[in-house]
Amino acid sequence: MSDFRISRSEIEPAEEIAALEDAASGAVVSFCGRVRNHNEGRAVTRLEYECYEELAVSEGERVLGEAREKFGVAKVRCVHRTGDLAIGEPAVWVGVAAGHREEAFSAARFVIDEVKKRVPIWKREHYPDGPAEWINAAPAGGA
Amino acid sequence: MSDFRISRSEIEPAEEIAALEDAASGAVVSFCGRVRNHNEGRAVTRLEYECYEELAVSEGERVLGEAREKFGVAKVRCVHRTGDLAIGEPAVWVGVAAGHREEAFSAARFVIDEVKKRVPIWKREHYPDGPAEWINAAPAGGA
Amino acid sequence: MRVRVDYFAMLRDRAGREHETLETRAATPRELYRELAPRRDLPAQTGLRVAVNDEFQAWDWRLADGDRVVFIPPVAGG
Amino acid sequence: MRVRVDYFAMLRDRAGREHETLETRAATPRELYRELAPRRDLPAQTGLRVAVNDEFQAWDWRLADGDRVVFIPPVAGG
Repeated sequence: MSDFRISRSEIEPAEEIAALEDAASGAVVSFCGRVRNHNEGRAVTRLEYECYEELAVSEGERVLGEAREKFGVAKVRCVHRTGDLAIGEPAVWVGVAAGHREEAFSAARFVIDEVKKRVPIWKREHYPDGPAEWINAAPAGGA
Repeated sequence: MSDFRISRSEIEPAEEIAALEDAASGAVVSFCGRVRNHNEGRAVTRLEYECYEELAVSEGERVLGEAREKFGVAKVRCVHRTGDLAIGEPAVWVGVAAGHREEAFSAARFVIDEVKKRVPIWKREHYPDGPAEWINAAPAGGA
Repeated sequence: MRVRVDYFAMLRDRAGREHETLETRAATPRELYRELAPRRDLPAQTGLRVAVNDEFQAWDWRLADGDRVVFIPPVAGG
Repeated sequence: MRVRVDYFAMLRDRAGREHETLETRAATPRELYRELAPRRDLPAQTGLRVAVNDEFQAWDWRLADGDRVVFIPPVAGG
């Protein structure tokens, strides 16, 4: 199975962590991004994620490969959710197993930052008080 | 229950993570330090951790309080194992729930660094080829 | 030349469709976008990226018959 | 004055005991350590810390009757 996955069903951090088992690795760092009940001061009721899967997976794998190369970590995995998410549900999960904590922290941080910047996934926020909006999706200078 | 705990039984990262639930927190970072099968080029068969519990808990709580204060994170928890540990078993677990990933990563890193520096816990490594040794326990200039 | 265009997220909302296959004389994604923008109510191209056959490409990449083109609005994963 | 001393990790191995209660005229942890070091085969005090009644204290902290004193070798958690 690919180390970067798109999941239509709920992400289970416990199962993801189990897939990082590695007797040579002393440090495991995981990051989980969850749906918050607010964003920039506005109440949020739920989120919708959509992705361009073929490119999301190849670009996601590229990010993981860069993390392995750059930080020399043993294992890196990432799974991103799509579809409708309720408050508190995991939207993205990143896990790294490495020899020491320094590189495990750095690699996990690198992966989530790059995934957010480069992988073609979009989110739409739903509010109690107005129409849903695609977040950060207004191109600079756009109509 | 205290947010800093000493545990004589195996740490279960899944249960620890569950205790970080917080609808206002979009980011959860966890760190798990596990027993490696080697250290500084030498094979390790198992580890033993010992602690001065009263002071370990009060100093551990102090570290968590500093993390909350310094990074403004919602929840911080840490559990450290004592007793005999096999290869791959978690020795220490740190989890942080925060509004955003920046402070979640920073706080988790801060907690594990400070715990390793300040909390009175000691480890003895066992080797296939020689007597067990207290790690890092030779005081500078010691006999 | 026939190409297939897929729309995601806010571009899909604007275009009112998920994809379309069309005859075009556009030689590059840039020309194709210019052609489609008024017809599909797409925003200015600034800030968008483009993929051809599931790989990111430059806006001046040479299109070929049968290509799949996807215009990519600013991403927002995580 | 009677104090209780607890030994952990390598200090316990050196002292050959987990704790002891003793009569002493030592006024501070520093004096107490100096008194015990030769008797219990303890290493030089450099790099150690000390706790009195489960709180870290300075080596010149004033000891009182009934205190619990713990000499703390360099820690190695995680």
